[in-house]
Parts: sequence; structure tokens; C-alpha cells
Amino acid sequence: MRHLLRLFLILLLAFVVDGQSVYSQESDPVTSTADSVATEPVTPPPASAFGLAGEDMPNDNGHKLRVKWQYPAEAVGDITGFEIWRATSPTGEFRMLGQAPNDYFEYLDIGNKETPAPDFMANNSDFFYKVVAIGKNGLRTESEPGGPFRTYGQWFHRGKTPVLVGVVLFGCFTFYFIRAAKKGKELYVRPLAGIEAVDEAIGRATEMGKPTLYILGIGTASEIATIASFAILGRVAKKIAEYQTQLIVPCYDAIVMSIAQDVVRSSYLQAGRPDQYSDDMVYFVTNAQFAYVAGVNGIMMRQRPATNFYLGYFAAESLILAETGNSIGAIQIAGTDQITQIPFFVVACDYTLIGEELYAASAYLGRDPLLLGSLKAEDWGKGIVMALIVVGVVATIFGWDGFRELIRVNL
Amino acid sequence: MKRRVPLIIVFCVSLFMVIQYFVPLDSLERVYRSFLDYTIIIGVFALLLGIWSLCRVNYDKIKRKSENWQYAIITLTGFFIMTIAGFLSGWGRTDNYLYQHLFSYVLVPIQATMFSLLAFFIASAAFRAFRARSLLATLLLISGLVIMIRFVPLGFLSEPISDLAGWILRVPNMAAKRAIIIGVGLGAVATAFKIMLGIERAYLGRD
Amino acid sequence: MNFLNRIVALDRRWVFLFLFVVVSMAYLLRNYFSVDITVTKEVKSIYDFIEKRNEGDKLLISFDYDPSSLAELHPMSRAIMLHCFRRGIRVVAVTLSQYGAGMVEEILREVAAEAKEAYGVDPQYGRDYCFVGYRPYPAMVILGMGENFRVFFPRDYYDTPLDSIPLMQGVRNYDDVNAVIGITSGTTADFWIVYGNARYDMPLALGVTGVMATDYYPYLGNAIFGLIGGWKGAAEYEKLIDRSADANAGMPAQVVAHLTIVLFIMIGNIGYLLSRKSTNAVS
Amino acid sequence: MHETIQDSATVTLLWTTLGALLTVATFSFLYRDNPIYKVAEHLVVGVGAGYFLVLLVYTTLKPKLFDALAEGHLWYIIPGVLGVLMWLRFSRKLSWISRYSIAFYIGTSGVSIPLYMYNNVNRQVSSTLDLGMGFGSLTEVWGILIVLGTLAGLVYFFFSKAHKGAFGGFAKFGILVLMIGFGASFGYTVMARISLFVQRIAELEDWGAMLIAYFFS
Repeated sequence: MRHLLRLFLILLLAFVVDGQSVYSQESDPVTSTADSVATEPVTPPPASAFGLAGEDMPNDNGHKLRVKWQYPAEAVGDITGFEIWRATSPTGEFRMLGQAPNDYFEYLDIGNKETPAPDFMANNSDFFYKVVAIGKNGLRTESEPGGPFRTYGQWFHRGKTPVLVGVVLFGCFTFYFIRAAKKGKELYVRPLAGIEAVDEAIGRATEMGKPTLYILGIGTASEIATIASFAILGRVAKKIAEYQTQLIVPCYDAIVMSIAQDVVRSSYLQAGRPDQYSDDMVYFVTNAQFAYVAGVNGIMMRQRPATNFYLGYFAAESLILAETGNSIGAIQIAGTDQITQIPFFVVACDYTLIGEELYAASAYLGRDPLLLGSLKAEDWGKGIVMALIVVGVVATIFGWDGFRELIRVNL
Repeated sequence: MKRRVPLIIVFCVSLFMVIQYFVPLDSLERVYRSFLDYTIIIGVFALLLGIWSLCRVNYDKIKRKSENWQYAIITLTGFFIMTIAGFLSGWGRTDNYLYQHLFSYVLVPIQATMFSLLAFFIASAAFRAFRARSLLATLLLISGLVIMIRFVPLGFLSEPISDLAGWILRVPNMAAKRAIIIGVGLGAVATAFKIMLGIERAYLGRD
Repeated sequence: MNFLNRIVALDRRWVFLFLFVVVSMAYLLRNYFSVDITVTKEVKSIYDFIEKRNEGDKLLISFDYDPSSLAELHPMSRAIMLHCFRRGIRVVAVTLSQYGAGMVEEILREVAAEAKEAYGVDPQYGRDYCFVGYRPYPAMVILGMGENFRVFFPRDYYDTPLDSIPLMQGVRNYDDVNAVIGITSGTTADFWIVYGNARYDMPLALGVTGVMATDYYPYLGNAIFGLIGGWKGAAEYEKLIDRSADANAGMPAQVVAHLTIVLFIMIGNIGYLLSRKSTNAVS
Repeated sequence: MHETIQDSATVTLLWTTLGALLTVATFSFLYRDNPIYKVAEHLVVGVGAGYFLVLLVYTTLKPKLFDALAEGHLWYIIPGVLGVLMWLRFSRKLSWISRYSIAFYIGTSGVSIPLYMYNNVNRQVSSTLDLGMGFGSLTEVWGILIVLGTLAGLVYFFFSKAHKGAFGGFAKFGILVLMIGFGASFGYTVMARISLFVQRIAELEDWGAMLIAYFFS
């Protein structure tokens, strides 16, 4: 019964509101609540907002303004809220932007960056605002237009300073250690099992007279993991050319395929066997994820590679490929920077390059001093991060939260 | 021309991509967005190379009557029917009957089933690899088992196991992920620097 | 000895066959089984939170997933909303996923009908629940809603001004709802934590896919008061509200599958350890 | 993408049956490679390539290139030219020019520099400092343990220092933590993978129900 009554009241309310918006010329029916229609306005209109101020929001190109105003404290109870209007000149056409509740005295105006949008807000320009107080009795009082308030575009996003510091610092490290390596400074690198196994794995394929399968993953050519994989493919292909065994590189992406063709061709050239290269080694399968998996599975089942490489960007297909490869008895070397897929490779493959080891692999294989130099830079980066964590933990324990603010990025 | 110009292009585009991240100017943002568009457009043009490769590999198989050549006919037929059907309903429209139905009743079921094979492979991988061969393998085994066994109703044991599983997920799992993520971050930045500076240039080939 | 070796090197196809048969049987015969699910603390705390609210309290539920994750996340969305409707808790729905709007509209209508049928409560749009729609840039929207919902949602999905909706009158921002529940399939969960909870400190709970769940455990107890992960979490919630549905239908299959895998691992290990012992004895 | 033609019950049944048979064909791979799997595999490769070719032309090339050019955004000639340069790969002599397009494409990877620094380094370090993230009454202890585990994991990844002595011991601790993490992630994923299979079974069940309904009513 109570529900019915409520429903009836709501329907009535909706009807009244609806009727109101048809007959009144209000731009927004929000202001004309049922109460205002039902009761005659006997009280005076609400007090006006005053003291409008505007400040530019930092870290953008000047399409945001924070508008603030004041309102007599004793009159707050008389109003339901405010409307905020904006124009480009005090006498120009004002546009309603939004509302604020009665105890809020500021509004963040986020303008549109593009011209055709109705709430477009040009950067480095002046704006004028009006705040309309909406009385509980339904009457409205407009404030004097405030302004001009100016938006400013910034040249630098200050909230991103910690990122910039990190990038610059790390860039310097990389540069320094590469230069040091150029001068012939000997660098020690610890052995990685996955890398040491590469020669043996290709050798095994040669002995068995079976092909080697190299999968570049399903990433695009601008993915760091894919680019790192190209470099490894170059080294692997060269060895394969030297051993005169067969290489299969089925691709998921056409650009990746194009680049892989160049890489393999030049490896064969370097090995002095350009005649043995053909585009049939590196080919396109399809660019539907699991259709690609089906295709590669078929290749494994029918061509029976003795060695499989899975290096690059991988998603859910990682385990399907690795288990199929295992079932045909291939030696498998995997590596990816995709954290969710690493466990599957670790479980199902013989050797796995975990995360950053994938990026380091080409430096290891080539023993190119320039590339090895950058590994040293990475270690320094890790050292600094570790130091930051230790200092930060100590700071947190002693309650100095300011330290975290040094690292935190405010987007 | 053959090597220097591409390296200069890589350097300039890379540098721009770094700078635009820090500079909130509209003009840079617009260029950034159109650069992303450009890469996608180049990708579609390149797809033709992929399609060419697909057709040639399968055509060769048929021509040479190599093993399983009959199946290559299926691939080519599927490809051409799908493409013709897709372009048949008019420019920009994909509501062709055959295109839609081949998508729903061929592409979707096979791909979904392929995906679901993971249920079996995750079991066989666990069966094979989760053996107490060494300390590391044993830790892998135990933490995996604890997480899986949470699913099995075990009466009074359920609660402590669920607590232990929660602890593994929150403490060691968290630490492991963080270490890898931070390492990957630094490694990726270093690699991207090497690409920008032209030190890592394997992708250009060597001739 | 021979037997042990055979177990250690068991053809994986036996594993496949066994798993295939028991899991599909468990699913097809789902109506004849019931699984006693242990309810975890992180799910129970969401249930308790809603259970302790008074009639007329409000929840903001953000459905931040699209139809591709529907199978995994719809069961928990349903269960939570049914619980709300049964208890007379008002639901403000929003979606921060581009393809989510149509789906959310549909599930709201379905669950309202289901609640009417099951509990005889008849939730009404505008009084008991409303849907404000979709806006792009989740991080910005989450920040904006902390100021006022009207910044990004001056009108609801059906173009009614918010203040004309009885439910939304006097509801300005997170302060005016009792909690936010984000049911998400992607990075929006991070945004809710970083831009929602960290800035505005409202009670926040998350429902996420099974794969994502591990990433959010560390936030339990500080940023979020509850967490529902995938089907298992949804099944727990269904158990709590005593209404078994989609998630529970899949549970026998899940339990049997996990049990099968655990058993195979154990058999493999026993075989391995015994065979190693016997080879040691021989040598 | 609306379907334009309403199928009759018979036609729908036929299509659904095709889907169900292809599902079974794909499952047959679990037993071993066989002719019906080969059919499904080769079909999906061709259909998938055709599907994405059409889709990419309509959703990318059309709005982003042709429509943009038609609206007078003439600078979109640049990607058009870069795209056409890719086709020079068909010629042996001129194929090197396609490297200009490839170089542009690779260059966009520069965005990884700030993004990885922000997402993987700044954000992770700052949340590592949130010591309150553990659970139970031992919150802080677990918080410190997470920090130690993270540090040990990082030590494990050092390339230029041999894993010897105290350093090696800490690295060993690191790999132990990594292994526990891998086991946990693996175990946790089982649920999601089983759901995928259950959904396939549900599809097959629906097909069975459809068959029964068609022939017995």
C-alpha cells in the first residue's frame, strides 16, 4: 500500500515537472521543482553570490579554470545550489556550464579543446563568469559578471617532474656507460642459462636434421619486446645459416613479417650464404589471435621442429604454443616482458628469459660492447631504485611522508 | 640514404614522442594523435604484403603438390570468400550475410575453442612440471597447489588454506611482480634509448 | 617400478581425456550437484557492508566492463544488485566502459524484474535505481564525480536532469553514497583506487576478473574493503544471498577441474618420489 | 553490424551445427593432429585473414585516411605515401625505400621511454612505500617482507655482478620469491581457463537442445 502511494506521488511529481518544463521558458527544468509550482513564492529572491575569482589550472594547455565565489553564510540555507555560466565578454551570451551544491563555492570549468564543441574554451584567452543562486522558493538571483579571468597554457607538466628526472638521469647513465664501453672498458656480465642454451639448441636441430621455429609473438613492430626479438632473431638466423639448417618464422603482423625478412636475409648474407635465403622462411599466417595459434600448432605438428624460440610479446597463446611444442619434444627457449605469461613459459619451456632478460639477450649473444654498456646502465638504474626504496621505507617508518611525494606523479 | 635517413627518422620521431609526454600543448597532442593514426594506416597498407605472402605460400603448396596441399585450397577459399563477401555489401558496410555468418559460425567457435584448449594445457603443464625436483620447483609446486586447492571443499581445513593462499597472493606474489615490473621498466627504457640513438638497429637489416 | 615409471611419464592425453569427461559431466549434470563453497573474507565483507545498511541507503555501482567480459562479471553484478534490491538499498549505476552502456541498461532492467519475481520488492527506476550513463576518460570522470556527479552527468542515460530524479536529489558526490563498488575488467580498477579512494576516501570495493584478482589483494583493508574475483567470488556472493545462479552453475565443474588437476599433480609427485627412491636403492 | 536477413529455423540450425562441428574438430587436436583438425585450422586461418582485411580497411583506412583526405586534411597524404612505400618491397631494387616507413613506425616506440618510466618505475616504487599493504595483525611485518622480496628480486636481475657471497645469497632469496609468485599466478589462472572450456560445453549443450527441439517438436 505504501509503495503504491509513493508510486502515485512520484507519478504526480513527474507529471508536474514535465508540465512545468513545457510551459516555462526555463533553459533547465532542474530549477523548477515541484515545490516551487505548488506553493506561491512569498519569500524574496535569494541573496546574490559575490566576489567571483578565477584561477588558471596548471599543467595543461589552458583549457581549464577554477572559478570561486563567496556567499553570505546566513543565506546558504535559503538556496538549493548554484549554476555557473560562462561567456567571452561581460555583455556577451552566457552559457550554462554546470551546477554546484549550496555549500560548494567553487567550480572546475573543464573546457573542450576543439573548436566545434559547444563548450569550447580557447587557451590564453579571457572569460567572464556569472553565478546564479537558486532559491528554495524557485527564484533565481544572478551575480554580477566576474572577470576577465585568463587561461594560460603551460609548456611543461609539472606533475610529471619525477618521470622527467628519471628519464634524464637514466638517459645519462645509458649514454655514459655506452661511451665507456666504446673506449674498450671490459664489462663483466653474469651468464644467463637461456642464452647459453641457444647454441646447443640450434646444434641439436642440426644434428637431428630438423628445422628451428622462431615465433616473434603477437606484438606490433613498435613494441619494445618485438624490437628486442628482432635483434635476437638476427643472431639466431646467422647461426642457423652457418650450420646450414632450416629456419621457420611464421608471423602474426605484416610489418613484423617485413622487418623479420630483412633481418633474416641480412643474417644469411653475413654468414656468407645469401643464396640460401628465401622469403618462404619468413611468412605471414593470419592476424586473428587464435587462428594464428591454430596455424602455428599445425606447423609444429607437421614440420616437427627440434627447437622452438618464443621471444617477444605474448598473451594467452603462450601456454598453447609451449605445450604443443613440448608434446613434439622440441627444446624450447622463451622470453617475454608480459608479466602474466612468464609463469606459463617458466613451467612449460626448458629455458625462460624473465622480463628484462629478454631485452638483454641480444647484447649477450652479440657481445657487442655498446649493447653491453647499456646493461651496466640498467644495473645502475636498479641500484638507484633500490636505494630509493630503502630510504623511502625508512622515511615512511619515521613518518616523513614528504619523501613519497618526491616520487609520486600527479597526472 | 639507405641507412642514415631511416636512423634520422627514428631519432626524430622517438624524440618527439618523449617530448610530447611532458609538454601539454594542443599542437603537440594533435601531432601525437595523428602519428598514432599514421602507424595504423601504414599497418593496413603493409597488410597487403602479408596477404600476398599468405596467398603465395599456399599457392606454392598447391602447385608443388607438397604434403597436405589439399588443405591450402581450404585456406585460400576461406580467405577469398570472406574478403569478397566483406567488400560486396558496399563501401564501408560489413552487414553482408555471408561475412557475418562466417564470422559468427566459423571464426568465433574455432577461436573460442582454441582458446579453451588452455584448460587442458594448463592441466598437462602442471602435471608435468609441478614435481618436487629441486627447491625452486618445490616452491613453485607448493604455492600453485595451495592456490588451486582453495577451490576444493575440505571442511575445517578450508579456512587456514584460504588464509595461506591469501598470504601468498598478497606478500610473495606481490614482491615478485614488483621486482619484475620495475626491472622490465628500466630494461624497456634502456632499450628504447638504444633504438632512439641508433645503437639497436637490427630491425634495419645489415646490407 | 614399471608402474611407477609409467605414472611419471603418463601420456598427457590421459589427463586431457579425464579432465574433459569429468568437467563436462559436472557441468551438464550441474543440477544434481551442489558445491559447498567456502566464503572468503574479502567477499563476505562486501555482503556484510550491504547487510548492515538501512533501507534507503545508497550505493554507486560502476560497471566498467564491456560485453567481452560479460560472462565473467555479470554473475557478480547480478548478485550484488539483487542483494541491494532485497535490502531496499538504492543503486546509482554508471559505466566507464565505452561499449558498456547498452549492456548496463539491459542488466538493470533484468535484475529489477528478477528481484520483483524473487523477493516481491518491485524496484522502480528513479526511485530505487538509476543509470547515469557513460562518459569517456575514466580517471577524469572519477575525479569529477568526487566534486559533483553533475559535472560529468548533468542528466541521466535517458536525458532526465539528475535533480528531477527522486533518487538523485541531494546526492552530490561520493559523500552522499554509502560506498562505491567498481566492477571492472581493466585499468579502471586502478583509477578507482588512485583517483577515487586516495583522493576522496570513500568506502570502495572492487569486483574484477579472476586473472586480475591477485593484483588487487594488496589493497584489501586499506584502499578497498572488499574484493570479488571472477566466478568463484560471484559464486560465494550467490551463496551469501542464498540464490544460486550462473556462477554456481559453473562451480561443480570448477571444483571438479581443480580437484582433478591437484590429484594428477599429487599422483605425479608420489610416482616421482617413489621412483627416485627405488633408483637410489638400486644404485 | 546488424544482421539483415532473418534466418529460418532450419537455416539457423544448419549454421549452428557447422559451428558445433568445428568446435568438435578443434577439440580433436587434443587427441592428435588429424584431417578434421586440419580442415578447421586451415579454414580459420583463411577466414581470419579475410575478416581482418575487410575490417581494417573499413575501420581504419576508410575513416582515418580516405575520409580525412576527403575532408581536406591534406597532411594525411603523408601516411598514405608511407603506406605505399611499403609496397616497394615487391621490387628488389627499390625495397630499401620501405625502410623509411618502417623507421617511422619503429620511431613511435619512443613513447615507451616516459610511459615505462612512469608506469613501471615511479608508480611501483611509490606503491612499494605503502607499508600498510599486508593483511592481518602483522601488517607492517608483511609490508617489510614485500619490500625485502622486491629488493631481492631486483638483485637477482643484476647483469653485471656475479651471484656470489652475500649478494648471491640475496639473489637466491629473490629467485625463491619469484618462483612462489609464478606458482601462485599459475594456480590462480586455472579458474579462468576452466571457465573458457565450460563455456564451450555450454554452447554444445545449447546446440544439442536446439537439435532436440527441432526434431521432436
